[in-house]
Amino acid sequence: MNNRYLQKEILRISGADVSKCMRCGKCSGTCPAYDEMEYHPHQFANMVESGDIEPLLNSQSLYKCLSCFACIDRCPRGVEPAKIVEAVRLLATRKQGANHMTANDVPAIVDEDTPQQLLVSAFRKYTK
Amino acid sequence: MQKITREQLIDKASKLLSNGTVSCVLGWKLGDFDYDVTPAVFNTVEELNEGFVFNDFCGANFSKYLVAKTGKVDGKILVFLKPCDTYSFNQLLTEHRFDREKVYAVGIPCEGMADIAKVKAICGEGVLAIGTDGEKMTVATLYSDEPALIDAKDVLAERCENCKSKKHVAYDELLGEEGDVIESNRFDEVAKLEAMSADERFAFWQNELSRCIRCNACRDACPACTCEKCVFDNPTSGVENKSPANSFEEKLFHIIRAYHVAGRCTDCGECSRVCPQNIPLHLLNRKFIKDMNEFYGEYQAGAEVGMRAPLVDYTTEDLEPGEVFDRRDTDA
Amino acid sequence: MQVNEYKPLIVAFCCNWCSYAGADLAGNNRLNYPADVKIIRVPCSCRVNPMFVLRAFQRGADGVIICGCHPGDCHYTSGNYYTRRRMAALFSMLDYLGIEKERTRVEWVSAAEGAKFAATMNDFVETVTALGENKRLEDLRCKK
Amino acid sequence: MQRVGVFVCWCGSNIAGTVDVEAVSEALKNEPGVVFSTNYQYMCSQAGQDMIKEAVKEHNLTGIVVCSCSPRMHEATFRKTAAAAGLNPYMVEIANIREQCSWVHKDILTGTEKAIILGKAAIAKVNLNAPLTPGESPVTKRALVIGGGIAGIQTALDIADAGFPVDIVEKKPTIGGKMAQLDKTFPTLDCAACILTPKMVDVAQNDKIRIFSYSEVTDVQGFVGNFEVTIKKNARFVKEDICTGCGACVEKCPMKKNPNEFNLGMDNRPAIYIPFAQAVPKVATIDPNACTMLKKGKCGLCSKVCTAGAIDYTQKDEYLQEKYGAIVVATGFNPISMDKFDEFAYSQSKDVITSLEFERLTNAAGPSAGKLIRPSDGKHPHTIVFVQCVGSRCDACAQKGKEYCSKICCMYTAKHAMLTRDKYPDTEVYVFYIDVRTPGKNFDEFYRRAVEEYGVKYIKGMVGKVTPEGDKLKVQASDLIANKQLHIDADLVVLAAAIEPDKSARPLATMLTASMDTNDFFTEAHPKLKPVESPTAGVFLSGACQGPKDIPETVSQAGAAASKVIGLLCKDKLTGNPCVANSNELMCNGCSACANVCPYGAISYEDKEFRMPDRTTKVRRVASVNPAVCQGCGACTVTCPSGAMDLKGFANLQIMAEVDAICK
Repeated sequence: MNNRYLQKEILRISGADVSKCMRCGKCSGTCPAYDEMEYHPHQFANMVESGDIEPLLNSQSLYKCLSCFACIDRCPRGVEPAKIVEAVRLLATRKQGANHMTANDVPAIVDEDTPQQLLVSAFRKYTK
Repeated sequence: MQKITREQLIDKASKLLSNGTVSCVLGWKLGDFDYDVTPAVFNTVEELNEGFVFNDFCGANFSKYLVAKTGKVDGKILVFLKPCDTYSFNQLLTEHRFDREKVYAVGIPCEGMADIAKVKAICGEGVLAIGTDGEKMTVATLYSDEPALIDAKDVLAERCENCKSKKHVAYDELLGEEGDVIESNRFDEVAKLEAMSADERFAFWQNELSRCIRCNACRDACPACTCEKCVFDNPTSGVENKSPANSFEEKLFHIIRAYHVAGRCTDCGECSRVCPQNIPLHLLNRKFIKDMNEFYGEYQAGAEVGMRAPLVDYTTEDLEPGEVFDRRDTDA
Repeated sequence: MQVNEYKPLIVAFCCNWCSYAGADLAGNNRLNYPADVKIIRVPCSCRVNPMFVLRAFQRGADGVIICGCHPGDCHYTSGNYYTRRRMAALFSMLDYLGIEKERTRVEWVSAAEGAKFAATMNDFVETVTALGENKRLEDLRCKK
Repeated sequence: MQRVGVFVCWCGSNIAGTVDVEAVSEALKNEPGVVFSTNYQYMCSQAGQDMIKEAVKEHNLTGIVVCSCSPRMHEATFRKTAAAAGLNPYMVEIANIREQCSWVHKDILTGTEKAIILGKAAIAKVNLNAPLTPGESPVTKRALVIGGGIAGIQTALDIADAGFPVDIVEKKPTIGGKMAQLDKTFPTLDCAACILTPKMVDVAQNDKIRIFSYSEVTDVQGFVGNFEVTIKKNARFVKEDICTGCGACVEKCPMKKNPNEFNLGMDNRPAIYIPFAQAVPKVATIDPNACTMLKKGKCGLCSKVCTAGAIDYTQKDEYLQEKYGAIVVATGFNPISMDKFDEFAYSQSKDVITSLEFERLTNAAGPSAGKLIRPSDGKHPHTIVFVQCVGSRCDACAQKGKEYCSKICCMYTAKHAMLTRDKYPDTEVYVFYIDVRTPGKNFDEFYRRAVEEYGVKYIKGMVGKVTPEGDKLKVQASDLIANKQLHIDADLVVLAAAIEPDKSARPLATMLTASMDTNDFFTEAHPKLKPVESPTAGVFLSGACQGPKDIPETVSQAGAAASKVIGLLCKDKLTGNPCVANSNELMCNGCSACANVCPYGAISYEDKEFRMPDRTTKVRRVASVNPAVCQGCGACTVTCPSGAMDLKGFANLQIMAEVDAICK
């Protein structure tokens, strides 16, 4: 039941139509972060379609996606995997205390020259 | 209240007549009263100076007159078109109803026309004379010594309150400034009816349509009703019916008339303007327009020449007739 | 059988190629539906003029149903697409005028769907029977 | 007033079991117009039909109503009976009291009641029937085939074989089409040229067939049996009837560096050229954009070397008017442009090629004389990656790809992969696929052989990116089964580009008033039962113009189209369906609404002069229906606001009379 809810939420947030996926794998074939990811773009689409959401929510893959949108650009069916990843990421960050990173973690890993803007967008992506 | 004056129009018409551009002028002349303006043909400058008028009661849409007139006149006809008239003009061109070459169209701006019923509602019966004074209107009646001074805005015709466009979509020459298509609330009244129960709607329409006296004014003024022979006048059509002998009007005439002009009606509002019984006939046409906009995408008849109306077009994905109600019922 | 039992009058326009054949198939398979349904054969559902529909109501029909080939299967390739638009507009207008929307219907019945034809007619007759007589569009003066 | 005879059939007990036939014939006796009413066991039997014929004579009947089974069953029978009795066959109406009455109702009272009403409706209708005669039109016994590929060639040969003259219009300088560019054909691997060129020669030698090469159709008028077509013969600056195709001019032409279309620009041809050795007609053509004589008036070398004197620099485009009875569209296909698929680096690297280019590369008559080499450096490729579904089944953005499956790619890719491994066993061959679709005869066996015998590596997954790096192509792809991202250093990447209808198809469809789908494929009259006819009568479809097709399918469809054409041309006259629309021009507004909804383009407009009541004349635009083209659907009748348009046999008044009779 919960999965059905999460699945619906992901589809609602992303606006993606996972049923259109033809299992061609072009998204994963194109993904520059493929090696870093436990679950790959096509798996995101397929697992959301089958309602297998929990493993995605708990996977570090969420934060490995660069949001480069190459998968969206090249998908022949308009499935938009990056938006699905983004939606799952949002669900993860919306959970209380489920942030991947807190503000306190930041100084240690930030280079001095890092532009302010990058930090802001990084926060948008990794926390809520 | 109109920004363009009678003199400007006569001046323009006289020039075009004198230099031979046009051979006659389609314009307005006074009837028995100031508010009783009728369409007329002027052949000479003298006739223009004598009879031509332009005031807040010049609502008549001339587009339709071109159908009959263009075939009969040598040379071009000068026609003055308000923005809403230009839509009918284009729609008739789409239907090949007159020869564009035989018309010289002058677009004129319109600030909205007045509704005499509204004037009478404020000033009472016995209207003798109506004058304009800027944004105000002076109304002299039989029963008052002083002419009443009323706000022109308060007596604007319904169709002008909900004006859909101040833009001229067709003309050879434009007098005054070009306006824009307007976001109007013209479907509000339809939506209000739609929100009623079926019984309420039935009662409403029975009350309205049963007043019909079958004078055929709506049909005769409608620029979409230009059939060579109307089915209701045609003994071989099977639905000939010339007088209000039974409930034909409520049950068939107005429905079929609205259906026949569906997709071609530009919502010029002439039907309601000319109805002596004040039946809001435009609400039938607007229902079709609103439905077709919602079902098949926005469509304004007459916006361009050569457009294909929704009812002579289709897509394979159109909604089913039954879904029309499902949609409405789930929205509600 | 009760003497005064209300029997509606249903006019069904059926296209020659699909629905009329579907009705024939219902007959071949002896699938019952009420005798209140009277079928008029037209070459294509797009032959049905809204005037015919109103005429039927005016003359006392209690329900009008138009049957055609399924969208995409029209013998004339596009006829039923036009029907779909015309009738959607007409039915919406009738509803707007306060006529019970259940009295009008469009159904797509193929030549193979005898069972669907019978089921559709059973359902439609039941619906219209529940509504009772068509008083709103009937013109008593047209009745003999 | 008609004199109507009513004949109620018992159909044994089929009708009489649930309907009191006696009561029906009795009740219908008093209907308006009815002068005779009877019933009989089997109306369709000889005795029953004789009964009708006698009654017609005896009672001077002008109309007949048969209350019997469905008109779909015996309408034709009773129409013949009426004709035999001297009546117009269309003065017969059937009341369906079997399928739609006795068989579906159990109660004899309700059954009888309904049968009477159905009978009344039929009588009401027949009272308004008018005799109808089907229109007749002559047939021009010549066919036009537009397109000279394998589809057009086969159609033309089959039609000519039946004895009818055929013209082929081909826009290229030679017939042969795409098949002439292919190397081998699946699944048998016989060489395309070996099976195609004999057919081309047959066409050239057949005295029933004329070839208009380097020509196009610019206008089509008329209708089935009577088309008038304007053909534009483009100036080729060589007199076709004199040129011997010796090739001396081609050899001597100094302007040698023009991209060779036949080899898809992979090598060059002179300004004067013959596309390939077996071209038909084997005639040289001058490319006016490349020839210095035509551009600047200097050179004239070809004219000097031509011993036949065939060169004519002053030649002009020529327009021919021809008449045809039938037109076959065989305009074929093209691979789509790869410009929008940047991810495969098609425009960046010469070593990323389309399958059709691969076809030319492996063809013995191709730019590399059949040696499989990399176009960039002429080296032998050791790793080849084939990518399927490039632009096919791609509905995400219409400007880029096509939503449909191109159908032929799976098989030709298997062929390419197999042939490569066969000739060059040292080559590694990968095929990336989404699905492998092999539903033809011996197709799947063929694909399995590529995998099992030839060791082609089929990988389920798509290539995401191709990056040229040094002399390698870095291919990044996914292997969905192994759930791995693959990185392959390839020497050559071959894209199975989606195919689309030829660009000339859309304007042609407009000329023919033939309908097309959103992808510009011609639509067939019925997807199952009329696959080679277009909805426009007299226009037939052959080959890939109707949808993606391989050669065997194209040839069979070409034959089918030919047989339909032959069937049409065999007739001396065409008799139409008399139940067609007709417009009352006195009432017609000329608004064009009817023409908008007519699926057959049967309605045209003309300006006509009318005398007005006041003795003036007025010119009005009015509709007229071509009865040979109209199929009688009636869409126009409803769209006509004035009711000027009506349908014979199903007229407004007739249907309203039926409504009235039922609602009485």
